[in-house]
Amino acid sequence: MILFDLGLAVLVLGVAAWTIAAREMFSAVVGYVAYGLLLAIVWVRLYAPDVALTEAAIGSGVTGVLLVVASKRLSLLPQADAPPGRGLKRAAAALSVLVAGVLAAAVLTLPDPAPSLAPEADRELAATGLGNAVTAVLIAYRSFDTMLEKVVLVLAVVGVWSVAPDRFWGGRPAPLGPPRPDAALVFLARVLAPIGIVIGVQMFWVGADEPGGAFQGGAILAAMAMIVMMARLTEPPRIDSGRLRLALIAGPAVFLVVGLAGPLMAGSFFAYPAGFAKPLILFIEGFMVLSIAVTLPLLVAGPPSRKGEE
Amino acid sequence: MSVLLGLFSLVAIGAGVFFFVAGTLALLRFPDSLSRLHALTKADNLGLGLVVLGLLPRAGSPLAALKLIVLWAIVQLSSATVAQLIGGALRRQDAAE
Amino acid sequence: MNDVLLTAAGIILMTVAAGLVRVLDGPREVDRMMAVQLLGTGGIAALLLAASATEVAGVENVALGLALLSSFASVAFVTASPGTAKRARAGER
Amino acid sequence: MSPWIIAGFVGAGLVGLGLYALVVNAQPLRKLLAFNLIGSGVFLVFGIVARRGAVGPFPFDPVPQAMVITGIVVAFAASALAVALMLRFAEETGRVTLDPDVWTKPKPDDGAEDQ
Repeated sequence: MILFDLGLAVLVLGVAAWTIAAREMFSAVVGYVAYGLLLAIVWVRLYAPDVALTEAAIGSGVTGVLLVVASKRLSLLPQADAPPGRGLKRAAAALSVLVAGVLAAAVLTLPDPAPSLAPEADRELAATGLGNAVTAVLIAYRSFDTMLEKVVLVLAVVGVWSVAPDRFWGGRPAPLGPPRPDAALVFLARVLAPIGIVIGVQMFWVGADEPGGAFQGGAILAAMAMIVMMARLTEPPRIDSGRLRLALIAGPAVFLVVGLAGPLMAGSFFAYPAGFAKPLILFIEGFMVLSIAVTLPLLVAGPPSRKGEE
Repeated sequence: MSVLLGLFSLVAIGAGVFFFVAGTLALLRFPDSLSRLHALTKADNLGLGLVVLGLLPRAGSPLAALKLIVLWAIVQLSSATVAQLIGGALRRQDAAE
Repeated sequence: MNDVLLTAAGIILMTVAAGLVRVLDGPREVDRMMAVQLLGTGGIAALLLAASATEVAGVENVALGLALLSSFASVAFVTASPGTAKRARAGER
Repeated sequence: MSPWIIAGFVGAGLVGLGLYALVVNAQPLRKLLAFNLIGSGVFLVFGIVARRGAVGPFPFDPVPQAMVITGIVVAFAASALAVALMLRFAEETGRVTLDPDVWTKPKPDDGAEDQ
């Protein structure tokens, strides 16, 4: 067991070192994708399957697509990097060793017994009707936090869009795939997407009781939307589409409305009425899944880069 | 019966491990990209397939077993397609050179 | 039996990780991509074995998620290979 | 040595590696990778806090885990914004670097400009 963990630790650190030492940008990016996969296994070893699933779907899968595409586009331009000076390297190394050392010391001197909110989380779990404590924390105990995080996602989309040149405002992002995609890719998208949609919805649904939830299910749905776009079966939508914008804000908006109704229904902001918590939580999560599934592909597709008249 | 099933699991998983080892060795040792691709798909399909086969008797319920099979089928689908795509990309690159 | 499963998981993971030397070596970008593809499949196998051997609930779900997404980086690599990216950029202007 | 201590050291090491790369690399995409390494190192350290907080029925404390999940999603959103910015920057300038020396020197005629 301990050998497995040690081996995994060496692997993760080794791949991380490779991503920063690689000479070419592309191999650094490939190293980062491998790193994300390994990290998901580390999370499983830390008894965090929910985090592992998020890391596998977003940290490795969706981020991998984003980075591979970006590195491919950037590699078309001339690289003009002067190698860093020796002084800078030494100073940076000293700083890094210092920070890592302090962190490692902090890890060794964590308070014992460890502070924990697990008993509190467990005490009210029955009242929420959920079986997965992580979902309960996300949507019930710390719901305000999660709602704001959804707002951050919308802001990120606005930020990405605002990078567009004025003349393309309201148009479509660049296509994710080649003009004439390989027939095998089209086949993969046609077969994998329906299966993935079922699995994504299932992961959201079982997230109430088992590892899974709105983030993980939404990320898998988003990935399916991306593969369909990579196969050019559909195009990234025009960013001025009303339906698109509605889907983008549906998650945080529904969350906020339910939260604001809290004082009327249950006596406090973001409180759920007793006995009615679980259906309400699933209702909110449903819209969150929709928003996440729309947001992530838009973030990967980037700013609009063509008018896209139809 | 359970002893037999246990033995079956061991043999299948052992064979799966063998294919992963063989696939990795081939990835490291084979001389050119296309033959490495060929070896990789063996590890992808047979290695994982045999591991799944070995785990089937240990699955708690028929549904859990079905989940394992679906998982394997998904990997089959995507790894076979990716092999095809990578092969195509290799050929285009070679033609361009 | 559980120890055997975990050992098998460890062997598979370490083996496919050794394949990552191809990420270091290349020589072609395709070879790097293949090493990551192998790591993905090996990671799934290791997770399934570990899930069967330990009591962490829901690891099969993680493996299922990995199975759906493990090929994405490779697909992105093929669809964004230089020729197509150039054309896409040309289309932007 | 328990597994969580190893994971904690990995987290600390990742923060160190990422910090070094963030300072030394001038290329924006490399800086982004480095920044994500730091982020995941911090998440790991927080993850061992969750693991150590195993009390009662759970083998973990769900509160830090939930925060790490939101953290991963926000980190992705930030990465996507950074990628959009750097692609646009590269498109405008025809260069991919944040090295100040390159920008103060006269521009070499590298034929990358097409506007």
